[in-house]
Amino acid sequence: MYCYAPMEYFIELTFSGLTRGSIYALIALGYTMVYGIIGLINFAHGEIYMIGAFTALIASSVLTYLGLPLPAILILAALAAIIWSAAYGYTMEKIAYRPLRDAPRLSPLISAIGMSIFLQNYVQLAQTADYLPFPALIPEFDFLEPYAGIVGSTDLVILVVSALGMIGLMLLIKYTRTGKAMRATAQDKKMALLLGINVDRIISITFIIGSGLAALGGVLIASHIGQINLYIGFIAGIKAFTAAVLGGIGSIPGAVLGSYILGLTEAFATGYVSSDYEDVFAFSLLVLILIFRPAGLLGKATIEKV
Amino acid sequence: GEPIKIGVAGAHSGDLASYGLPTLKAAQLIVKDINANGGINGSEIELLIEDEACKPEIATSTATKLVSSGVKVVIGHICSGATKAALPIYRDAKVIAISPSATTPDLTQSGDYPNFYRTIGSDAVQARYVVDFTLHTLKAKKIAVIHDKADYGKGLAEYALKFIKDSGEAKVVLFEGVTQGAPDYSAIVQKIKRFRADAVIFGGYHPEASKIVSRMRQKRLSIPFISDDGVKDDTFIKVAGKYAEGVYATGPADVSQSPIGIEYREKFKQSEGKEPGAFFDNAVTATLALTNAIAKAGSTDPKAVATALHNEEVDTPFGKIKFDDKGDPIGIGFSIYQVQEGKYVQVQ
Amino acid sequence: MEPLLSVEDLTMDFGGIRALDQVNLRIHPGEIVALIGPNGAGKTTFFNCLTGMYTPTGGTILLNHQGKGGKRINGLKPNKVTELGLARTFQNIRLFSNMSVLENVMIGRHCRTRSKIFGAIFRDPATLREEEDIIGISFALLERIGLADQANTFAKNLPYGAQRRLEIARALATEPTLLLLDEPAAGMNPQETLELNELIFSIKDDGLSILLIEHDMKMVMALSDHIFVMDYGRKIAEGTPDEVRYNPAVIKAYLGEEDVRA
Amino acid sequence: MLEIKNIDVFYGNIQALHGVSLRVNQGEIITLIGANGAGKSTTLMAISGIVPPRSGSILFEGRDISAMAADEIFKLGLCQVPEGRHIFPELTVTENLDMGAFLRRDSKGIAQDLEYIYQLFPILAKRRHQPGGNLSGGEQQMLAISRALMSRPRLLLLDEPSMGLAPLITKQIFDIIRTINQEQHTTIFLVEQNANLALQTAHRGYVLENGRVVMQDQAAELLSNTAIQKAYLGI
Amino acid sequence: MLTAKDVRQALLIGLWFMFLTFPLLVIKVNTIEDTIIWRWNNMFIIGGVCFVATLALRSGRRLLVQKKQEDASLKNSRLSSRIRTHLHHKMVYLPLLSLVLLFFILFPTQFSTYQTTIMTTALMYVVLGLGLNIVVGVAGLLDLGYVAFYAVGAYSYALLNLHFGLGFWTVLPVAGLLAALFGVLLGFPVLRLRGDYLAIVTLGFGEIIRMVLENWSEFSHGPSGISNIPRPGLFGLDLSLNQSIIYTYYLMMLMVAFTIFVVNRLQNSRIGRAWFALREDDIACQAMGIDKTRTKLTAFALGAFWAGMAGVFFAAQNTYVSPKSFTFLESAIILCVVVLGGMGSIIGIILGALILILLPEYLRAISDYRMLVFGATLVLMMIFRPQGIISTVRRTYTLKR
Ligand SMILES: Nc1ncnc2c1ncn2[C@@H]1O[C@H](COP(=O)(O)OP(=O)(O)OP(=O)(O)O)[C@@H](O)[C@H]1O
Ligand SMILES: Nc1ncnc2c1ncn2[C@@H]1O[C@H](COP(=O)(O)OP(=O)(O)OP(=O)(O)O)[C@@H](O)[C@H]1O
Ligand SMILES: [Mg+2]
Ligand SMILES: [Mg+2]
Repeated sequence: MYCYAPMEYFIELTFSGLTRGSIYALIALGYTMVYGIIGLINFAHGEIYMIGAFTALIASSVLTYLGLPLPAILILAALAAIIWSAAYGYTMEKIAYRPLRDAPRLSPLISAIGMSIFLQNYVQLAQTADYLPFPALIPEFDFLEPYAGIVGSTDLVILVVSALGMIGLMLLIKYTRTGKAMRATAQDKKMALLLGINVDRIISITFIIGSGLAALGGVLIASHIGQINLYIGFIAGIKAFTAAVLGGIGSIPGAVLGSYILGLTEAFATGYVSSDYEDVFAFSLLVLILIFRPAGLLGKATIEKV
Repeated sequence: GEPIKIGVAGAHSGDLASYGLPTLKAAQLIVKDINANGGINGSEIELLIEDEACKPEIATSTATKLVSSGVKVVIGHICSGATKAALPIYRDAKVIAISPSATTPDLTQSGDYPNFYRTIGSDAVQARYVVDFTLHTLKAKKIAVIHDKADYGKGLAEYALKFIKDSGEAKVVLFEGVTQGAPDYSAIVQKIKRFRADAVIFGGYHPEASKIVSRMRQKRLSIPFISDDGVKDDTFIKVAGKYAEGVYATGPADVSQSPIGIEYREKFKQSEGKEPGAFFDNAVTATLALTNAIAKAGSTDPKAVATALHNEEVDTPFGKIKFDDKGDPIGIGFSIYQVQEGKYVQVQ
Repeated sequence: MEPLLSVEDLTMDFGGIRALDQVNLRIHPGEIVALIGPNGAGKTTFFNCLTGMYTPTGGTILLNHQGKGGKRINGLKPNKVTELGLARTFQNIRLFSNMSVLENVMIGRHCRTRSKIFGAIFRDPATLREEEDIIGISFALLERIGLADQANTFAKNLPYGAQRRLEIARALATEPTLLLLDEPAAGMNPQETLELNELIFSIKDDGLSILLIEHDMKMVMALSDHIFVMDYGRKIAEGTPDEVRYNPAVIKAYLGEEDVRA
Repeated sequence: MLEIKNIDVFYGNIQALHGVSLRVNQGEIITLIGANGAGKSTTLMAISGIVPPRSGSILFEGRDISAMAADEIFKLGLCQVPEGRHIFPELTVTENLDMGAFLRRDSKGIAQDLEYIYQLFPILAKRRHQPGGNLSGGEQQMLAISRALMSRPRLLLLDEPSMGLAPLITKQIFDIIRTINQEQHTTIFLVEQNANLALQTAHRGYVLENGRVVMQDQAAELLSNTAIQKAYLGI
Repeated sequence: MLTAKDVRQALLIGLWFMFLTFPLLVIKVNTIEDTIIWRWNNMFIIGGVCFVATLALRSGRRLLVQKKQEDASLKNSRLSSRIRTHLHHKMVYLPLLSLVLLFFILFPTQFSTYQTTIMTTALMYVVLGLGLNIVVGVAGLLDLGYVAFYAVGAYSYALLNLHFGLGFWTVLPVAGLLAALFGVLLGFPVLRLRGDYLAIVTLGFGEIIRMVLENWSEFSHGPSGISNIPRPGLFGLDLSLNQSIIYTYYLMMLMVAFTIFVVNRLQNSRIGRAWFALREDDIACQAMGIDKTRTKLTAFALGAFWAGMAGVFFAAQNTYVSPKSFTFLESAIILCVVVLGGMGSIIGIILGALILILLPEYLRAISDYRMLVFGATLVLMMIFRPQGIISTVRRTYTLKR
């Protein structure tokens, strides 16, 4: 029965794992940024991603109706998704999280859960609960044809974009003034204020960047899967969150690493064991890693100074 | 006289509303006609509508609510899980329930719910069609059976597995569930390739089906894909686009030529401005069968209604039907369809 | 007399930094011993190693537990160390800020009491008695530090100096034989420091030994029987207050010129 | 330079300051002393715009800053070293210092100041690549003051700079406070528990009790005031 | 009251929301039928609503601030604290308590069986909330997978009944203990984890349990669930559906009373204090001689215990269990009960459960908007009362001599 070359199979699985991982990574980056700066598990982040996908769908439908060429549609739709998701992220932070900045730790979490429920139902009422086909915006690359069995064009685009996203973010955080201000704000808000950093603005920027990235993810992933509905955000959100924690929440490279590991685990679990339990594998891996590295793979496991 | 109360329970909100709402509409359309013609034996029909969003724990409380408001007959529920949760309550209250869409074989076959009827073939029947088609028409020898881990899909897949094994004509090389809502199914597709399956039977709904089929075709895996009723939906064709071409799915026998079917479809289109979705014909059938039985029985007395359901044939979109002693419909069968040039075409 | 605590060659590394380098120290019963040294010398780290917060990289810590000779306590969990009779306060106050002042002290009784879930639910006589004892002892300690009338306010609402004293009371509630105080006078004004001195003397009179980290030299000189001086993780001097005060190495590293004259 | 007029400050419903008024003249070292919880830190927080006063006004060089945002106030040249240091624990020592110069854009000047700081506090130079959170208490205090100096403030607010510092360092820090005041003409507003030292360093002083200013005078006068001696100097 | 600035601000906010909601609310696409519908009126409705709401909010806030300033001199003038001091008065709370009790006792006689079922469910959430409160509210361990223990309880009853014919009363304690055992099992690996790392692991644990129930058909009957679970028995009497529902309701009430009694005693005991301390500062806690490991494990076990028992009630009430009922959303709602009610406050959690479970029920009238309103309510409640409906009051002690 096992006449299929094992090595080839392994490579195929690796690619499908990487694709999944990249998908998680695009969402996990936003999760980790927001967590890093205000210590909030932003359960509504998945919804922002979903809104991004919907906005792109709406934009592309309208643009198609207007008769624009495909590349233009892709770019404009992605742009619209990014702009509006960022706007939603920004507004959400202002309404639901900012008033709770000094509240007990769990209050913003509940607010986030509420926001997530609200946004899901908002989209359902404004649009539909049904699955909607999402047009294939990413063209098929001819040069990939010989490798079609292994990797497709959307896979490749997603892989590249998530890698670029991570590198861009890391550069931003390490070297720009905004990045520095973000790190300072993340560690001590009061002191950042005392050093003349506009903390509110920095937090807003974080939400805007995180949401924009999620929207970009939304466009790419939706066009990879070919359909969207209002629950895509929730499921992907949980996975992305898991990935972010796996890598060490708050750490940007950690989020990407965690996503790849999670994606690969799921692919190999499916490939070599059974997809019945792929999520069980994913979560067990998480527990296992956290037992040995309680702050995630790249999280700083410092001894707390007493 | 006193209005006759009929409960209508199902998913009218949430993500499964697209299955529940057509049912509700069908009942409303028919009842409107009946009431316009003076009701049943002079009594108007009153519909009590309950939404349970296909959630079992809500279904039990809505069932209780219907029972406590004096309902004796219910059209519903939509999902098998919710139906299963509600049925004991109906049974204990001696309420008759008739579902247009709950297909779990147990519901009728176990004999636990003598008060339950349905106007749709059970999963076992459907699985039989799927397997027979795959084995005899497609002549597949190595079959991958995939499902979506949910009630309906997994149940169907398990029956398919059993029938294939029993037939001894082919081997099941892979039997697995995929996670609903996962963003990417490449890994399972690679696995199907690896086991050199020459056909895939999928139990589940169209979102997963379209994702799997698209992935298969993108990975240049062109073996036949045979699925069920949950996939025989135009949305599937839209979503999967060119990859849908050639996919097989079972579905209730074609009723597009039946005058009753056409009548209610037209009415639906007039009032809603779109094509009725899944299970609409089944719901029309259920409502017609139930109101007919009440009329014949002369009351909503459960015994009398049951006798009428078992014995009195009624004209429906599916032709003349009645119910066997377990509550399954006699006269409603399945057909096999294939997507050809963007449309489902009956092939068997 | 046998020492209560003897530390031999204690070493602690953090990554590349050696925070403690083969430190030796002895405390005899009933002594007040001070540990001084410049900022970053490793004093708090020393405390953390003693109390099980950190596991030392090398060396031995022997505690004479109830006269049964030296028991090695390196690497024990902090709660075990506390049970053996070492209690501490923290340099950065770590009270249970949203619990009442009294409850903070009652927590200190935890390791000296036994009641379990069964007792909690059924409130059998033994549990009730134990609970009353806890309250009684805790109140007594509060009276001693002058906070009895604030017993039911949140710890976080206390003034800073009071919080420091509360930390001491909480540590005393664990019935230690050795009390470790990490800069108890920090943030207090000179007047409050004087009051603190009184408290520490009275604790000594109860027969406890005290190991004290403090930068307020007036206080250190007034209280201690013996002083250890550390710099860069090493012990650079030890002796009586007067010996240390005039030790040139100590003056250079820590005291500065003026204090010699003072 | 700075004039506080009759401010009331609240935490929720609790009033921490009752009609506090005080002024700081250009070039002065001013100290505010008082018992624990008197409201000294609150006064500084009100000036920095972290806890805005509910009534009254705060004038900085004639401008009312009482309703301004903290970062705006900072831009005017007011920098605070808060109680408890507030080092960014995961930034290295150098990065922490950089944050002090966050709004400055003269990289040359910044580099010079950095050198100057490292001369002032050699231990910081040694630890420059360590995360700030791992420093000892005293090291952190030095870092906090240095970080504030990196912003070249015109008015420096210091909240208990001597807390937890070794005698030698305390002396150093007070020397440096005087140096900054004399050489760089930075005006300094000093809040201190160690009233002795504070009054020896400052030109003038205010005494705060339960959120009210109860006394103000030349530092030397306060030092010799018997009531003050009894209450705050432990004599 | 309102200045020109307010109006300008409100206008800006109105415009912003018109922009924000433009794609989703104005354009409706259906890529199945290839239709695009433009709904321009939505845009103006949103703009108008936001404008008016902003103005209302601003004037409201201004009024409130003024009032606050007037009250500021009076300490304890806040309504909640005033209520609380009154509540502590025996003359007030005893009659009040009896009134509330009377209401609950008479409930099934005054309302339909349907209402009774809903109330039973709400009471179930009271127990769940109180259980989770031990873990989250008291011990400060954020558990996002609490529903796992609920599932363990429900399936214990379903399976033990199916295979061994064990009855409700036998299984009730067994399920509690089984859930507690799972609590310890979960507790062990996560002991070293702090804060949100704990949250994700518990979330994962909850999902694992659900997925095992879904996939391991031989054991759990898979996604189709287990039906025909008997309702609680009453000395072998034959109860009609109505009677049995009312009977279950009263049992649930007893269960709630029992839970309140035990949880209250636990909170105010040596163990309870240790849990609180652990929440406040776990390092200081260890330095005070508290065994962190053991304290955490007892919190997990005792929290899970109640979920297990509530699970048995759930299975018995619905006579049906399936993995679908134990999703993450359920955990989230229980967590909302705890936080919304006020962590650590028993009365708060009871109120929280009643509000959160009854609210969606009574919002059925506006069925389409119900979950929308529910989500918005969560956000608003948190904004206006971040510490929950009733914030924790620590017990005060007096010295008996
Ligand atoms: N958890 C840790 N990780 C890394 N380095 C640490 C840690 N704790 C302490 N150090 C380092 O060890 C050295 C000693 O620190 P420690 O806190 O013991 O000093 P100290 O003598 O208490 O000083 P102070 O009087 O200022 O409190 C410092 O240089 C500090 O940077
Ligand atoms: N965030 C806060 N919330 C509520 N009350 C506060 C807060 N911060 C300070 N207070 C209260 O305000 C009063 C003044 O506090 P403040 O910190 O200004 O005193 P301080 O003079 O700086 O004392 P210390 O010497 O202890 O630093 C105190 O009663 C304190 O309890
Ligand atoms: Mg120290
Ligand atoms: Mg202060």
